[in-house]
Amino acid sequence: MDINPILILAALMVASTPILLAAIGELVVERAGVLNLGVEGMMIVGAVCGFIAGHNSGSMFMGFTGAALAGAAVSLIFAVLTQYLLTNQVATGLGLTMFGLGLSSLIGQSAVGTTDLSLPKLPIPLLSDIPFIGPILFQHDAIVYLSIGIVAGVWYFLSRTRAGLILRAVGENHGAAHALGYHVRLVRVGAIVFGGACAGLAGAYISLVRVPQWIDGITAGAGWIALAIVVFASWKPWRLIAGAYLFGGVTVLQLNLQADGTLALLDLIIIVVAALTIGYAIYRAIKTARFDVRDNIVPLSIIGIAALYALLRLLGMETIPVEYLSMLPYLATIAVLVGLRSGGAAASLGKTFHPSS
Amino acid sequence: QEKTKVGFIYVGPINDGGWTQHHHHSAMEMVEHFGDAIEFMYQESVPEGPDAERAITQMARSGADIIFTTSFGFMDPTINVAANFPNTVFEHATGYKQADNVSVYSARFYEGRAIQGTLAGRVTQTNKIGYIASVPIPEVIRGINASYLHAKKVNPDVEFKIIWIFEWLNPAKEADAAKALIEQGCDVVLQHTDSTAPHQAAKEAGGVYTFGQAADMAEYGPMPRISSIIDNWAPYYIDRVQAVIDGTWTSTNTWDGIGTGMVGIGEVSDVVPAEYKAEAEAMRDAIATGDYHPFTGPITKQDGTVWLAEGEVANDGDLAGMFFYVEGIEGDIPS
Amino acid sequence: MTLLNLSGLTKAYPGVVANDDISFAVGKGEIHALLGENGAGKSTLVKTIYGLVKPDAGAMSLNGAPFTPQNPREARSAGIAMVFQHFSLFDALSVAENIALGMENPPSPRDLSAQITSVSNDYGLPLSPDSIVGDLSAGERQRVEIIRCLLQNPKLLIMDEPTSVLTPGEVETLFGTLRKLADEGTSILYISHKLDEIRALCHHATILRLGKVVGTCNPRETTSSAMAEMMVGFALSTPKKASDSTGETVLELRGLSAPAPHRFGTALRDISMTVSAGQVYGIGGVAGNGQDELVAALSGETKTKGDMVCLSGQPIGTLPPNARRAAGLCAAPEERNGHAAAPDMSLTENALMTGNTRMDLSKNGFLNWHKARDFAAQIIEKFDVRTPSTETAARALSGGNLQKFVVGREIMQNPKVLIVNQPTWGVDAAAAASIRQALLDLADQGSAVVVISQDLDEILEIADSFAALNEGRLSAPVPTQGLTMEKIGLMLGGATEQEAAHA
Amino acid sequence: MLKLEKRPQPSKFWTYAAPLLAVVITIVLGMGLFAFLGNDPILSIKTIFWDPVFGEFAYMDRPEVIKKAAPLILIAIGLSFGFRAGIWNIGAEGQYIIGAICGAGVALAFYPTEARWLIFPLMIIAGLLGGLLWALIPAILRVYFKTNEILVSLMLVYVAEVLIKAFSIGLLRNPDGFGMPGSRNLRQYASAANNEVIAGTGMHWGAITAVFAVIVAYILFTRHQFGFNVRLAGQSPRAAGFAGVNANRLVMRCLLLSGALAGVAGMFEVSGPAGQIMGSFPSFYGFTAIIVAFLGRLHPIGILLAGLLMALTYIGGETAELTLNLPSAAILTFQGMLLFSLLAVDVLTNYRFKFAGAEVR
Ligand SMILES: Nc1ncnc2c1ncn2[C@@H]1O[C@H](COP(=O)(O)OP(=O)(O)OP(=O)(O)O)[C@@H](O)[C@H]1O
Ligand SMILES: Nc1ncnc2c1ncn2[C@@H]1O[C@H](COP(=O)(O)OP(=O)(O)OP(=O)(O)O)[C@@H](O)[C@H]1O
Ligand SMILES: [Mg+2]
Ligand SMILES: [Mg+2]
Repeated sequence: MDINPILILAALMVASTPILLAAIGELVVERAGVLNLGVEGMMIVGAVCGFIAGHNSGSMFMGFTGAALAGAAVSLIFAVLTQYLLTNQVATGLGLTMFGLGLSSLIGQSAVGTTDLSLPKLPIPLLSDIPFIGPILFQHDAIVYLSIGIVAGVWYFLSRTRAGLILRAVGENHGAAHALGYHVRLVRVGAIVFGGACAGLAGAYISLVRVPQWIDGITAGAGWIALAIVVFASWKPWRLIAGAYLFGGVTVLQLNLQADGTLALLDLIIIVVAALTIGYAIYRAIKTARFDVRDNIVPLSIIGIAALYALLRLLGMETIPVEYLSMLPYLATIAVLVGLRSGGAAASLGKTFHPSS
Repeated sequence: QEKTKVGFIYVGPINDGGWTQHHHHSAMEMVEHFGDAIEFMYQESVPEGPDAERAITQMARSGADIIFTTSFGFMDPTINVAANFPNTVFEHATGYKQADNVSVYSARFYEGRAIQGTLAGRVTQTNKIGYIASVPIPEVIRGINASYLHAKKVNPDVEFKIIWIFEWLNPAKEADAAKALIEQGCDVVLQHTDSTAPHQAAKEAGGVYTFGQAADMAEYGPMPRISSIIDNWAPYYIDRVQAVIDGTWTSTNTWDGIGTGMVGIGEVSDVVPAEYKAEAEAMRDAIATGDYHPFTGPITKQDGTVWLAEGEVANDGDLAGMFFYVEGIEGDIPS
Repeated sequence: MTLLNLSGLTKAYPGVVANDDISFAVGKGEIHALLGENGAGKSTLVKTIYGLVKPDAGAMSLNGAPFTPQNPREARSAGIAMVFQHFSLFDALSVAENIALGMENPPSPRDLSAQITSVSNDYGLPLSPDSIVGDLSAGERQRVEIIRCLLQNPKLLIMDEPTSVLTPGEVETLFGTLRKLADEGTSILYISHKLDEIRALCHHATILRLGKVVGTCNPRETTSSAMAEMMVGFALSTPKKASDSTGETVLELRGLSAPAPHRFGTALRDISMTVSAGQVYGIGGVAGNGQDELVAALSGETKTKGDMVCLSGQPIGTLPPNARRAAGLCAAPEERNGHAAAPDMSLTENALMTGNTRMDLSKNGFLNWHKARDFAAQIIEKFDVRTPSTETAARALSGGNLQKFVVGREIMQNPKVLIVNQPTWGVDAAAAASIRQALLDLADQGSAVVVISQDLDEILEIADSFAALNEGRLSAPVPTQGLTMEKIGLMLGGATEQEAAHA
Repeated sequence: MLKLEKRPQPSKFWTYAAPLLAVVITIVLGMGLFAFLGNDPILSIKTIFWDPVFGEFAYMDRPEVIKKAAPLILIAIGLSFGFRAGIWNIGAEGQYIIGAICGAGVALAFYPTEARWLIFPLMIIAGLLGGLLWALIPAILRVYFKTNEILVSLMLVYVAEVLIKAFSIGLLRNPDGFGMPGSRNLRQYASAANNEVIAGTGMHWGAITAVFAVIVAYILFTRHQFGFNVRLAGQSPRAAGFAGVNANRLVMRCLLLSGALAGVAGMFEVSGPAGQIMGSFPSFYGFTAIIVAFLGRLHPIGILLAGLLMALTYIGGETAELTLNLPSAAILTFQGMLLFSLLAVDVLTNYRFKFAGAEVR
């Protein structure tokens, strides 16, 4: 077994950063009561514009700034359409994704290629020397730290500031917020634009750091995952990190499993997860003194999958059918969505607001 | 005298940095060669399937005399359209269906893979070689086998780690795959995918060797890129268009390699010790002249059965349909 | 001393002039009533004062200086506070957060909590700053709104129909607070349909009809019926029931229980009752004590154990709404727009919506639009619904007219049992009278009618028996004959029967 | 200051005029885009909208428009039920793929038996069931676990894409194909081929089914309880519950219906125009159909027209790519603009603009 857990965990942080950035932006948008399904479109426009800005200026800073501005600019289309022309948010968001894919490819016609820019790692002094933890958490580039910083900032903003309170109020009951004299549409436009800027940053992280290169469709569905993670996190900033890392983890792990060829690591993971799950299910059954299948669907399906896997192993499976492995991140997302029957969505989420009504 | 109209149907955008870009490059060389004597047209990003059939039809009806369809997935559409336009000739890349007005052509990339394998076996310190594989078709499997056999030959301790990404071009996945391979200790990463993302990953990691694919990717030399396999279709295109102009075109099945220059080997960079560089170049020349065939026995299949006896050379039929790993490679071919 | 002076205020909406040249003045420390039918323009007027609506013409002055608030925040800084007709609260936020949102410059959260506690205790409206507003009762929620206003020391306090959600006891407390405020010099602009309350509380009254001022009076010296006549323009008759005879039991609830349907809902607990043919059964209670949930359990939107709800002896608790309709049980929920009716659909479609089963408006799933249109036309004619045509969207109707349509639609189906929730909520006097009469007529024809209402006068006027709904529990019924407000107040507060009987 | 004012009644005039206005706006915006890219705007628009229907090669293009429109219309009709009811199946693409896999799977299982009367109907059923089953997953999760159907159906698109890739190199790979990915070509298997019913018209069985679906949907929406319930639930969910519409059952029906139609569309596509299962089979139809559904304002006739219009922009766009060298991305951008302007003008049906004082009616 050649898998090094430290490297995998560090890689997972990097792999999760784009989704985390996009998701934290969308979280703010949704807390303001707006459902913007156009994350993928904003991300990809950010990716191409960030790439061009960075490549042409030779500066990472300009690249990310350009990406944030570009993401914000396309999100403004969504903002005007949904807030002032009262269009359906679901349809407009989908349209934004398609438009973004087309526009990015149009803008990127002449920009396809690679860049020499690279983002230096910024190990945090002292902390990065801690064994095990240090290399995993504290030896990353600035954007990884920034993404976590934004999460912290959003948490502070939403829970500790008056502006954050107003934003939540607007998302909770736009009629009442309007009656109290708050500018519902302005707040929402602000949130949407913030979400766009975050999505733009997320896209640029892919095109400038992770890959780094521009090519059509480079975001490859990350925007949708970001949306799923917002639901997973029940609209709470800190939980986003867990969701993003879970998804990034599955992505990184599935490639590593393929490269490793042996199933030793997978066996270990499955045994541990199954044991924990069984323990948890038993604990809950004892605690609530009853066992409801519907409430335990996640533990049950995990145990089911583990059992299936054990059966296949006993039947002599020695390698993984790799062609199916890449479904894992998506299946994991679905499992997570099912597992968390989340409350916590803003009450006005997705509803159209018009001041006269 | 009307100008000869030459059309190209591409599966990707002309600036994809990979497969399509190289066909387009070669096509432009061909256009330059003929200058005003021909009229050139192309359509990029044509999805395989029904859209392809329409795109080829559109090109044929707008008067093209010869149409190159440059992706395997265009095979059936090309054959279908060819039946409707008997006066137009078609050239389909990498396919196996021919017709009176349809030729097929492809390149023996496995020849280049043998050289890559030799170099890889020589330079690796960890004895772990990563391989980013695209779609499990005989061509890719030939590439894996050829490079494995030759790496093993010069370094019996090597081990291959293969990641399939099931796509020809997906920089994000390629980058992730390269990183995973490097993290698992591979210090050489071979790729049968088109982007430069793995080079970037290798460059960042440091001390990892890569090879250019389709293009020279010289911008990544001398490290991490230490050599490359270059697609060079231009001579073939010039040849075929000339045949149409001369009225001598006939349906053919072409499978060329280093010998005719259809497969180019990029400069081996100086980070490779001179003796190994010389060894690789010698092999290149031997293949070019036909003195050496990369699949020369004894070769045993992964399941232990003998494929080629001592000194036996693989026939083209076997190569075309190759769907097994040779002995020593771990894992299964996805299917 | 005049605090606020309005002159010539005019505001037009498409198709209506909501305020037409309105002028009057509110003095300092005065409690000034604003009266009028539905749609007379009361809310529009106060929204103008609060900066939410910009008048087309006219001027206002506050303390002698011109007053043109551009938005509610300007109005608030000028010393105007408002309690809205429909709550302007945020369910998922805490009391303190809700209050902070209504203030211009809220103090730090810790100071604010302290202030809320002290001010609310001073005025006898205790509140805990950390509770989540969605969990509060309607009365408590209104306290939040009032405290939000009081914390800003307003010069003018506007209250748009504040008492419709309060128990009689709570109304008394509120009046105490308001009188105290007025004594301290705060002016109050008070909107209500309840004329008795206005007579008890207000110093002046301005009466609006169709957007115009049609009169003023001193409510303490004017009778309720005189004021009602001014509002409506003609004298009203009280609804009458022809006979008092009741038949056999049609509807029986046996220990009906149901969990709260959502986080801020109320669970139904062990409700039992029997209603006989020809009987009008009144259920009183403050909003949010399980009314909606009870209607849902009866109409079939919520399913329960089969025998918890019985119709003519048959268990129907598990049946879906249409099967219950087929069996003879019809219902009219409280919320007209979006529950009892679909606002964007035409009246024909709305008629079909519940009329399908009993009126035979479809065959094998294929709809008979012709018949549906006739049905809608009949409702419109019989219940005097004012609308251009059967194809008008429900949302285009005024509240009272839509209510007549919704109640009419169920009555026309000639059900064995009709459940109505808040049949005249926010409906003006004339329309209310005709709806009440229609309910009584239905009972006269031998149907059982269950009227759920917060308006106790209404229940006393039309019901034979009265029971109180409190936190999802229903009290034992008492005959309405000879029932006093005090006794009702105790029942609503959840006092046991004995205690109530003692009062 | 421009202000919006809610109309008491939706405007009849704008209900019909808005889509036309949207097309006009898009054409104007598109001309700007094409001019910006250095193309002759008038010629571009003519090539896209006019030539495929009336140009020199229209006799070849018209059938192609129909073939391209058929799956779009079929899928969009299915989606329109859910969308009207506020049920968002964004994963029609996945159901379409699975329908194709199942349809082709049945055909290949019988290969080379000659029995069209049996095989083709079985394929239709398989395609239908395949799409239906794939939609059943988000349906069950939504009904029993309240899981967001938008995200689940979307994630399943990616899973379906992985599956079809795996099948094209595995289970369904053409054994006579020299190891290359892709199944046998069903168009060369007479019992399974979805050929044009009248040659040269583009009317293959999928197109005929699409027309049929439009008619049935029209009847359902205007005359049937089901369509009424769908509209009611979409406009006021609570009123629908009160009226006796079972919300869960409605979610199930709408998702399954859209899944089944998408599956059938996939089956007709794989046995007709596409011919074979291959990794690149996904063609974005499932996503484009969402635009078509909205473009057609979720009305069956509107969807029919919108599907044809969208197909026209594809066919004409391809011609423009070839003859005018318009980049393919420009066409995608153009389609995005079409959706935006359509959504934007919709506001006119329910609201009117008011210029400080003056009113526009
Ligand atoms: N935003 C608006 N758009 C259009 N018309 C409106 C609007 N607000 C109010 N109206 C109309 O203006 C008239 C006056 O409404 P208003 O709400 O002021 O009446 P009200 O006296 O408060 O009635 P109620 O007793 O029912 O509260 C009504 O006809 C109403 O339909
Ligand atoms: N909104 C409605 N208004 C009136 N009747 C309705 C309404 N919705 C459904 N119905 C009627 O109620 C019955 C059940 O409705 P539903 O739409 O669930 O039909 P169904 O699924 O065929 O019934 P089931 O599954 O119970 O056999 C049908 O007879 C239908 O005509
Ligand atoms: Mg009012
Ligand atoms: Mg049913």
